Amino acid sequence: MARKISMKQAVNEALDQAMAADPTVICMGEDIVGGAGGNGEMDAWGGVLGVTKGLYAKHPKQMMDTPLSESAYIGAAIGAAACGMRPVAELMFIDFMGVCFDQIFNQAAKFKYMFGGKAETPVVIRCMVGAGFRAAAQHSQMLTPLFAHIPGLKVVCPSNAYDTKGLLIQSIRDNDPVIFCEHKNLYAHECEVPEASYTIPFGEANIVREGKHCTIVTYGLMVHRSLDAAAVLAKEGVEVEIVDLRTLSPLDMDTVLESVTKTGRLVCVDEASPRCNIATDISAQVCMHAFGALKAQIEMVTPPHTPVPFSPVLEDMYIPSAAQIATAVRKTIKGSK
Amino acid sequence: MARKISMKQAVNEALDQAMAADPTVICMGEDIVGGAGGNGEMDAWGGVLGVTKGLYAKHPKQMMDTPLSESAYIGAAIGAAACGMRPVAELMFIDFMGVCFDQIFNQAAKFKYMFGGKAETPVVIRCMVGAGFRAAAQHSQMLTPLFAHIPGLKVVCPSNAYDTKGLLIQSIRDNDPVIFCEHKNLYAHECEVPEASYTIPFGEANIVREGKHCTIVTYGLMVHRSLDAAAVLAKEGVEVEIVDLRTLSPLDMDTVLESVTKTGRLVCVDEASPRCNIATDISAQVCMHAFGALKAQIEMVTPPHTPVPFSPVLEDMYIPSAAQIATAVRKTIKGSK
Amino acid sequence: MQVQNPFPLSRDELLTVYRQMRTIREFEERLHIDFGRGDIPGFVHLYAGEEATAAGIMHHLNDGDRIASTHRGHGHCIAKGVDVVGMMKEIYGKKGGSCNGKGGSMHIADLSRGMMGANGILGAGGPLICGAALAAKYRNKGEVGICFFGDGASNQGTILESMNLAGVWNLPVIFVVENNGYAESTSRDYGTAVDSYVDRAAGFGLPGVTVDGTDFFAVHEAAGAVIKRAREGGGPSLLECKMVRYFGHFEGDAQTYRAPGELDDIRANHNCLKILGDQLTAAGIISQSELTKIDEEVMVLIEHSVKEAKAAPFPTLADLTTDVYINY
Amino acid sequence: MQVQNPFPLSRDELLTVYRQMRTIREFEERLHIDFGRGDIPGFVHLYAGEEATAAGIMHHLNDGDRIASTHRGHGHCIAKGVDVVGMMKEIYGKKGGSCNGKGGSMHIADLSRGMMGANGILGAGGPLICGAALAAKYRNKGEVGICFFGDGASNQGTILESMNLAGVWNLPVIFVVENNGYAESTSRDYGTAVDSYVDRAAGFGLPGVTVDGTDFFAVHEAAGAVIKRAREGGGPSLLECKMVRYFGHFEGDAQTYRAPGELDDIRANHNCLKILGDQLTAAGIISQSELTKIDEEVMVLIEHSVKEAKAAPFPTLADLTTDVYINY
Ligand SMILES: Cc1ncc(C[n+]2csc(CCOP(=O)(O)OP(=O)(O)O)c2C)c(N)n1
Ligand SMILES: Cc1ncc(C[n+]2csc(CCOP(=O)(O)OP(=O)(O)O)c2C)c(N)n1
Ligand SMILES: [Mg+2]
Ligand SMILES: [Mg+2]
Repeated sequence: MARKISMKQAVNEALDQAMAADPTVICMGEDIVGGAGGNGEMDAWGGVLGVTKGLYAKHPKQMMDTPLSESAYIGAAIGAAACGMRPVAELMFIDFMGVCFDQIFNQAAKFKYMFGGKAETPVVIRCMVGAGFRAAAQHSQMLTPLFAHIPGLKVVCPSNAYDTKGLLIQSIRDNDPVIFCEHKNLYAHECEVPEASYTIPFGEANIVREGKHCTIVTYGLMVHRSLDAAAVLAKEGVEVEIVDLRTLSPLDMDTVLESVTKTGRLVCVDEASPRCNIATDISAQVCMHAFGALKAQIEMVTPPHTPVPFSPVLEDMYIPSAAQIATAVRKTIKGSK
Repeated sequence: MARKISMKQAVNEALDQAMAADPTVICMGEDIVGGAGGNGEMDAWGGVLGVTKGLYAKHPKQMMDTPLSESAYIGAAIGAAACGMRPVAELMFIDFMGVCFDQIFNQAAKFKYMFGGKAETPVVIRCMVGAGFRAAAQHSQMLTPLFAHIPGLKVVCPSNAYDTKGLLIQSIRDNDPVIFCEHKNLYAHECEVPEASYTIPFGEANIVREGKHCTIVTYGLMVHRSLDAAAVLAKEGVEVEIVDLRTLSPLDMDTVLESVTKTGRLVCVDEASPRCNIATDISAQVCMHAFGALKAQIEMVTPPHTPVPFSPVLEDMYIPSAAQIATAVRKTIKGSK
Repeated sequence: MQVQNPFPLSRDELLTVYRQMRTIREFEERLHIDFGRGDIPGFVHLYAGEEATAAGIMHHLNDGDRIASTHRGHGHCIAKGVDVVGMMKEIYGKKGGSCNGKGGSMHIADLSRGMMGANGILGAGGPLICGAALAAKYRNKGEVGICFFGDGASNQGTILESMNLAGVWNLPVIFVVENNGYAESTSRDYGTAVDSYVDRAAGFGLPGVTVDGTDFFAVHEAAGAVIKRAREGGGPSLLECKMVRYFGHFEGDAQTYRAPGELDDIRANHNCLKILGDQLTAAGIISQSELTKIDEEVMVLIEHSVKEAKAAPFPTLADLTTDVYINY
Repeated sequence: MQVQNPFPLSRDELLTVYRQMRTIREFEERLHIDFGRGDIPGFVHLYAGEEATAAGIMHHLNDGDRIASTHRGHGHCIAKGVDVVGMMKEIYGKKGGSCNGKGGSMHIADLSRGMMGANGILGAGGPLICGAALAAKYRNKGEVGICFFGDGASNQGTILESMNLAGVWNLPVIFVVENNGYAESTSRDYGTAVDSYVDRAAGFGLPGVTVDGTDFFAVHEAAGAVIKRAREGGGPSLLECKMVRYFGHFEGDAQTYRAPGELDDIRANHNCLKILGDQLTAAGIISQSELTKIDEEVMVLIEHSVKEAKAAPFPTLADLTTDVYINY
């Protein structure tokens, strides 16, 4: 498996293989094909950043452009899922969830429970997340905690191309509604990815670096910032263990607790706003279930409690940095009971 | 101040006094007057549970019924706020946020920041929260964490009539957007409330019971469940201190940290779903900022990670009980480093 | 002497329709009484008075056709073939109810009958039914989707977006406005800025038609045409059914927003069941005694359903945390 | 010899309008170049080609009149009187920008000029402008609100709900559809199920009118009528302006979805600035050299704004956490 592809290509390949394998898999979204109704090229866009480019040519019946009506088409994906299809709907930016959240959290997420178990809603909602694109306050949010909060939803946020492909295929095969979060600043990131179709199970975190002095729990882009911090810390003799959650719901607390039991220290890194986020979630669960193992306070590294600023200099300060993560690790290492 | 009124009356009185004091205060919502356009009585409803009944007669120009279009009228309240009014919009149940969340979290919450400080949006969004009304999965949610997560919003959730009146008047006078959460199962709850207008500042938690063995941090209906638990525990010789947060954003962490420093133990009680909620938020912050003071693990008491069930017997099991809270306190008291 | 049947339905079908409408009526009248007694928890929105619309539309449908219902869903459920005893158990919050007690009145669903759920969120059925219709298009068996919504909900963005989406994708969907003149206590004329739903439909390129929703045959005919059109690939349309609601918005509503005498007039002159009964007996193809016999049988069924519901066990702690995910 | 002015604007006003449109054009052409050079961060949506609409409408407005803009907001800003240097600084992410660098191209606002913000969320301006118009109604000074949105955004629930709300509350709002034929790469005809926005408006009880949005005088006249109506309490209406977009959806878009030759035709035959210039010179009231002089002055202004923007300091860490709340 020497072939390297980008996370963007991994998404494309996963969709391609899933559609080829199962005709009930259909993709829908704004300009995911492009050029509809016009006199120029069809497949003119392949999504706003070209992620789905080329899929229309291969699966013309399974690729649908939509009007600019997220409530209607995300809801339609959900309704179709309840009627035997396996739709993959693209919500271009997760920031747009505010115009269609009801369909996701009150409908898709609750059907099975409200209907006494007699419903399946195998829908996937793909969306771009995260800051660093100079896209300002309404196109740069993480918002994963809002979805992880909701019982009935599954939430996935991969950090690399390999996980992306395996988790996206799993999301499509999964019978529950899945929010699949793609970090726009990781699309170009490459790694080795098998050509054949494969899945990665939900609820299995990945230890991307082993270490014994402190555990970092994180996901998405922050995995890479944490790796950078770990490299700096290693030079200081501090060996950090990094847990990449991969799926935020379900959550692999076993791996987290095991790691913290080993290292005795924890830093939670989250690109989401600080209040009620994934970092507080992990911290709280560790403090409840592995308090005895903790040698010092748990540190959290998050952006400040502000919207995402536009100006590149401000945005760079907004996003948690490797330096901030390293500082947090040093702090908990200095801390004690 | 011997007069006792219910929380429902407290809301009504606060709105009444605020409208009387300031003609830019306007209320809007579905059937908050009632009978509009018909040939029967005007003011026929006063809101779905009669909370605003009678206000139309006193302030006919400041009370507006709306079409069933939450995005449009909640957004209109926000737009009017940006243009010099002080609207109080009612989102009947917080569960309906999914059809209008964009206006709240991408517009109202972000104007000031996105516009470089040059905007004020003094809007209040009142909504009913919480379970126990046999209203099932789409009319019983707490959802406070979803709003507390968002920078730019303030979130209030009072536990009694006195706080309700003072905090609602403060919300209306406040220059930032406020989500004002009224627990529907507390509407009938009575306490002494001054007749004159008064305000309670944001970010000041209330110690509703003093104690030295363990701190409970909570809000809304759970304050009362916690008090019940405390009464039981007191008989066992366990003196619990209960912190009623009152405002969830801003958060009075000083009071929380002080209390935990005194008692050394913490139980966070939240009626919201367990993942990324207010309980995890408080736990995590305490574990970061007062770890040294902790004598044992922090316990959290929340509903299970499920939608709210309809059946009364299930719903009663769903909502955290005094017994569950007492058990959590006993657990942390037995716990140690 | 053989009487000529002037109706587009056979005698048996007519009896079935009458029975269905009577079942809805008795179901609701009984809930009204039992709610008043404090037997029934939660919010309950009754469909009584509106039966002809549910029956007139659903007569054209099979289990493969999907409907998205509203908060006022009992009538849709019964007309779509959902089991009445299961429904009653559900409303009582019991095990063995349509949703095992987890959903209640506002969330009764039976996907096996094509009933995609009552819904506590106004307008939420619009997008969902577009999805059902899209799936039908892929299956290509001529199935359709029906989206019910009230005059109030007609102003929800979800419904409006869905009309456009259905047009863009040429989906086999019928948007049925159940116009009972009120949204809660607010008059339709206050909340909806346009007089005619046919104009509203035209704003999305959809053909629209308005009928008297208390006249079973009027609804049946109009629905038949738009459903046929949709089955044949002709695309979406809108059907406005003008109707009356007998009880309050929900149980407990004193209806003071109605004009004096309004309710009496409704019950006396706009009783869709009486209208149908009169049509059938006047045509001479069904006798009053046959109808009375059905009425009695329905009473027995409803009484039975209440007994069953009361006797059924409540769900238990073990049920609280199941059915959230298929696996987690 | 005194030439008769055949236009409804004075000579001075006409010069101002031309200058405004030229300013928008040069602002956008310059951003196009500078974006290509890598000088400008983020998503940038250019208004070039659509100037006559912004200018034709805004000529009727004062600072007390509010507008809600879109992601493609530069033209609205300039026509509403927002400072061009402040805008350029903002787009460069600099201190002293309209939003102190915190908003960027998609969020330029200036409430003091009645500009309620460009908006990154399609359709979000609909509800907001209803609120502005409601506030205007309370102030009772005849102020109006204008909601701009694209043909694509015309299918957002927020816009649709807002049309109904404006009708119900009889608000002084004009809904302006900027129909440039495309939403991103998708043709208007694919995404919008109705042919005419006048029909769409009628679906909400609103009068509607369609004009050639590249003809300043056509826009000016139509806008004048609906704005006057709104000021006088006549309520909301819809104005569709048919127009063309010169550049891609955003900078970086290769526009392969256009038919071959389409862009050439647009620039040659649908250039609203050239159309206006020709109308003015043909009428003989303004000479080509006067226009050229304005063109040159505008070039100087834009060059100046870019210099200022490049020279301005970036915000600092202290700015990161201010302006979230008024107090917290
Ligand atoms: C999004 C949303 N907003 C508000 C409500 C509260 N609500 C429930 S029913 C109702 C009135 C509905 O009126 P209409 O659509 O005419 O249906 P009807 O009750 O007359 O059958 C309202 C406002 C809701 N359930 N969902
Ligand atoms: C709610 C929402 N959905 C999608 C987008 C992404 N988006 C930005 S502009 C655009 C196309 C808008 O087309 P139109 O309304 O015609 O305006 P134009 O760009 O042609 O001026 C899209 C889909 C968005 N910003 N907001
Ligand atoms: Mg109604
Ligand atoms: Mg367009």
